[in-house]
Amino acid sequence: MSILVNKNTKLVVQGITGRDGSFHTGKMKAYGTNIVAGVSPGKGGQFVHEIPVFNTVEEAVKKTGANTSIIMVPAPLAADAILEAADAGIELVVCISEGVPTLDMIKANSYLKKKGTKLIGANCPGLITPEESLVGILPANIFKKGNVGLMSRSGTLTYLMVSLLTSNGLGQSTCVGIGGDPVAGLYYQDLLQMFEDDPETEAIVLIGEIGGDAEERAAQYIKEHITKPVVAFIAGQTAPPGKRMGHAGAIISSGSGTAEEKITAFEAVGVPVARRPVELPDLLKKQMKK
Amino acid sequence: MSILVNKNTKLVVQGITGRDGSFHTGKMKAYGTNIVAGVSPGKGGQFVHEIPVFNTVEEAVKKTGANTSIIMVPAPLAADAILEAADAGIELVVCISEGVPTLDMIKANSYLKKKGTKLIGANCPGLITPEESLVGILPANIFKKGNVGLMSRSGTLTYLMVSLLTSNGLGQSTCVGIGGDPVAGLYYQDLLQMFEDDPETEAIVLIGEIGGDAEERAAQYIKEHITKPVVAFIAGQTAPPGKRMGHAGAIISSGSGTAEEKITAFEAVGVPVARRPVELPDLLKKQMKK
Amino acid sequence: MKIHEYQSKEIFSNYSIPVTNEVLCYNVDEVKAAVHKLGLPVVIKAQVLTGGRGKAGGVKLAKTAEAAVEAANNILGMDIKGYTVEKILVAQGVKFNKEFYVGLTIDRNTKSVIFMGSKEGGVEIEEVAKDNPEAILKFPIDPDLGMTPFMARKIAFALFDDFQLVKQASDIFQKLYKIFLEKDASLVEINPLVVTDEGKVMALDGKMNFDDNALYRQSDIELLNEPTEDERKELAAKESGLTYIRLDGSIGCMVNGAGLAMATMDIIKYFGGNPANFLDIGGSSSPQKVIDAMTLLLSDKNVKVIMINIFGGITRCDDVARGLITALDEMKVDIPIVIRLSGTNAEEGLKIISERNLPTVNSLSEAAQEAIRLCKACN
Amino acid sequence: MKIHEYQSKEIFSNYSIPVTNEVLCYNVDEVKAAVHKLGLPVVIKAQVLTGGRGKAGGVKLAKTAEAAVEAANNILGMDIKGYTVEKILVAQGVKFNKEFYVGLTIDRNTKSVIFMGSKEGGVEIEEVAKDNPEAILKFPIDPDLGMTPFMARKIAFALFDDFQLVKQASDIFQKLYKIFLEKDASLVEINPLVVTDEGKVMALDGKMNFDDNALYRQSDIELLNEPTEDERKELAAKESGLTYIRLDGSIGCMVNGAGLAMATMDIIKYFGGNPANFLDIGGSSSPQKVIDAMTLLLSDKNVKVIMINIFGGITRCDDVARGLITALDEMKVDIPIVIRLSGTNAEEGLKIISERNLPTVNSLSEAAQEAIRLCKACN
Repeated sequence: MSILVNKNTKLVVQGITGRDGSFHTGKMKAYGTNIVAGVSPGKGGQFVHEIPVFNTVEEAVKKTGANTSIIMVPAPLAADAILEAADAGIELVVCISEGVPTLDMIKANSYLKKKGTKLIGANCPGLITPEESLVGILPANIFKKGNVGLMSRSGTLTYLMVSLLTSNGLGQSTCVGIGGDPVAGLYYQDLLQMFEDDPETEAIVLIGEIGGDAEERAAQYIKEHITKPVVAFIAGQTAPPGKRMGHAGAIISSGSGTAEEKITAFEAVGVPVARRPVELPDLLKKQMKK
Repeated sequence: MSILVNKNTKLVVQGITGRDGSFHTGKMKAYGTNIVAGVSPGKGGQFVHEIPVFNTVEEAVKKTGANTSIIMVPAPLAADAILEAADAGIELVVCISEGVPTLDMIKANSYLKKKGTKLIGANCPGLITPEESLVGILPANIFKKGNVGLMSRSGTLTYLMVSLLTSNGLGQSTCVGIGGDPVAGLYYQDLLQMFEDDPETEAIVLIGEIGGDAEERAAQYIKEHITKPVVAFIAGQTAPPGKRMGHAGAIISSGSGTAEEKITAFEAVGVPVARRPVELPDLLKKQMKK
Repeated sequence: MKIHEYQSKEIFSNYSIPVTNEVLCYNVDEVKAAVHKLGLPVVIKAQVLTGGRGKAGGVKLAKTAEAAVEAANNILGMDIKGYTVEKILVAQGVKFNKEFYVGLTIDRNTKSVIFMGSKEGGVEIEEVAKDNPEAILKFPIDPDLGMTPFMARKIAFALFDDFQLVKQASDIFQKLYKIFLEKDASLVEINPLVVTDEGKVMALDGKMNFDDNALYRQSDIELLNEPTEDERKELAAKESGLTYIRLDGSIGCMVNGAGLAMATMDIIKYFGGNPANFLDIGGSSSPQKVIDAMTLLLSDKNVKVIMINIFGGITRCDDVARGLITALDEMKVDIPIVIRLSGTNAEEGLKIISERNLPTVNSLSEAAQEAIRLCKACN
Repeated sequence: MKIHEYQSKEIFSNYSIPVTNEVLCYNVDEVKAAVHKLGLPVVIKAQVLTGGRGKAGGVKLAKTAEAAVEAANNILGMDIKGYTVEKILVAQGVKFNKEFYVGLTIDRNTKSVIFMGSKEGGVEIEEVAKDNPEAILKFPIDPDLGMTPFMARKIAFALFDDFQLVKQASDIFQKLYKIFLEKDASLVEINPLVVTDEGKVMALDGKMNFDDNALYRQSDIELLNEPTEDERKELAAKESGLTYIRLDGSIGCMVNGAGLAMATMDIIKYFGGNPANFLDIGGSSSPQKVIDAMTLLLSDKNVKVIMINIFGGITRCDDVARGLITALDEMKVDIPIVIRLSGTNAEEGLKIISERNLPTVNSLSEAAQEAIRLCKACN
């Protein structure tokens, strides 16, 4: 199994004719992702990497049966692209675009909830089910099929973690970059539950960051609902308060949202937290043996 | 059983301190409706007919467990009152107010759908389950407990029909005035299904009007989903086209929405239509014997 | 409430929707000035608050100033479905190669504003709807989202092939929805929306109706109201809490409730009579309302008999009876009255009536038959 | 992006939210004129883009013109958390009997704008949040409904007892939400919102932050931006596609990705070192970016060692290596560099680097330890 994306994923790329869209379409296709369509208003009828381009998502869905969408359009257009995907009946939308206004994302999330559409992102690297489907901009070569589910608010830090896992013989079921924006789609809780329900996932890695209380809430959720072993890492343990560290979500102020609080919250519910990335694979192995 | 209102109905009256609100609260209470609260902003702490008044619906619900609301506030405030009821967790909202702007009702209905709240009206006389609960401004004395479910877009015409039913020994399970506005809450289909599912209802009377295609859709729904006998009446058989007959819904233009089309639609699915009100009880009895 | 084409297009123009250059004229001198200003050719269009002006000859293309004057002379004063043409719109002639229909209205089934579009514009859209319903595309607009860019684009791609036109059209569609919402419209139509020879998408006509229930918050729209004499009567009635529509029969009806009023008219017709009006005195029951209603009925010279049908609910029959007595005391009523009272306080009402020796009947059918009999007796 | 109190209150005032009469002043002469205009007493308030001015002595009540001048003299030029006071706000003194806190911000859990209100206004709300969290009421606002009248009233009834105050407050709450939406705010606060002795609800203070991602459509807000020197550097970096935050250590970091950059800083600290900055060169990998990043690092005189940590994904390690070589060719770099490359095209990158005899390391821990060693060697 795995979660969210797999061999049945039929992907439509919104913004396929753009520089990034075209480039990553090539990468995803090379990985084996089943990309059935692209969308770019006014470019309908063209082909990108031999993939047909349509004017609207609705048309793409009707003609190709696409069920998943990846969005790589400029930030001011991203929320509308998300709405278009949901309106067209797409089940999972992955929004890579960075810099989407927060109020746009609030509006979009409300509509998605009504339509029952799932969203990853915005401002995220996407997700991958190794050897099945890459829907995102993650560097495919570091992933390996296996039984560890991973979720992260960060991009390159995830790659570091994954390469550590892979080099330690710990393959992955699905790895999801949930993005660092103040208002994101699927969040730790949602993914924790999906990994819990996924028979292919045996253990879960949660990579968090300073700012907000998402990790604290995740810890609470783990305590109440998750039976599989979970190991965590929190970036920003030494970040000074009140500084914005690149992700809109990674801001600590007024003594809440610090790494220390998050680490305490996890350890209080029996989730070990690696102090350095390199410690994580061993921690995970220990938990899995229990 | 019956539908929508019964002995378990705990009613809050929004606009209880107004002229109409106070008057009909008295009437409903006299009939035996379990009115637990009133709402009128700034009048919290007062009593009307010995019923406690609160400033907000939320407070009324928290303090009294109200589950149903009737709205008798001026039209410009009615949609907001509906939203307030839904926000407070009310299950059924009955909006009597007449003259509510259509766009307000569109917004309200969208929110109600999201919250799973049911709405009757606006611009309707409300509903009654005889001998159990009157939530509306219908003249209680003409109703009699029984097994006929009735729904109508009109007010006084309903009273005429009900008095004909009652004087012919045909008591009612529940009678619902759905209102004549272009955008209303529960509609024929919704109520048909509820009556179909209600063991106490043995036959259904549908009173329609010219304008729109609600009756045609109801006919289609009856054909596909309703097994109980249904009899109908359509007002406006002789109304000239293009004239607005008092209800926003009752307008016929461009050859659609005429009484003749509606009658044809019903008869095509085996629903007899009385040409005059006085014919209806016999038609109904005949159908019930089948 | 309806407004004229030129008013609708003024609103469009305020929202930056391209419309033709045009001038409203009340007389031939103004038409001459308008032609001078706009250049030739021009289109002269009757401004009346009803449809079908094209068939009635109320729209003329003029290629010369003389033709424009002649057309204006013909159209001004023309009668179109009972409306006299007092204003004409002189619009710059535009060369176009394609006509579309777009409209927004309320859809009671989806409980939303619905956008309609058709490639078969320029003709009566009702006929397209009847003959070729698939030619009219319908898009319900989610009230929480409104007309998003993607939705406007989706609609535009369904109508136009060229992306340059799609961009212009989707911009117009978003603005039309904005107008609909901000003005509390019940109908917004452009027929035809054209593509000019220069490749510009433009509204050649415009139609807007408004939600009467929302006029209280649309004072600028309310100012545009131009009721006909009949409508003025209906409006005055509404201000007294009455809904009145004049018809062409001779039996004046006074009923409480719209549905019952329609059913009453139906019964009269059923027995071969002809109602003179639809008159709903509404829910509350002040005697004054009955007096106002009687005044209204008696002001129609066609009325030969008055038939009163009241089903007391909120309305109390004794109130109605008292109002009726007062009315009879105050005004000269020399035509027969048939009265049927039932429901709340009917007995008290009937007692009051009977003290005046007025005839009462028990059922609606009886009332209608009696009214028809009396009506025939008058002739 | 943050703006000053006086700017926030100008926006409030544009939306008809009652604020105190006040004048912005840059010098003592202007303060005298302001006092003359406003009358006494006045409150003199430092305008700086940071909190805690009250504790720092940046807010003074003055009952005489002399006291106002003295307060202005004291406050102008004052340093508050590294910000120099260049503007002061002279506000009419208002007598009030109750202070409230109201604020709107983004709630990531409900994915909505959340309204916060407290009867314990006038004090630092963070302390209330810590000591007595129940004293802060929270109301998530449904994005499809917005701040409806009933919701504003519900909130107001939770804070105020008197219906006259409820009406004023709920009006203000609706306007605050409107401001939040229309200006793409990320925070709107009034602390305190007071009830004056005359029974008027009024904003005595105002604070607004904005969503940086939305500034492109808020040009009027963007004009209000007053970055500090550090922030200017950060902004310039951002224009080159870099996210840069200056810190006070001596190990200059260049990393791709925010999370990895934070983790890199964590590792440096873990082994006892001190990062000089947070520097994220982002996803795409043009050599120019590396050059810009090197320039930025070298402009900080505290930097003793440069540590480069790249995990190639979108970023290609060979691009980074090439950029680095160009940078070294173009600029004088006389401090040691520790390089760790991994991921996409790491081998090619390492090859390019090794041709220059630059030291490379294999793991992040090793890199941090080496950087710390070199740093110590420099002292």
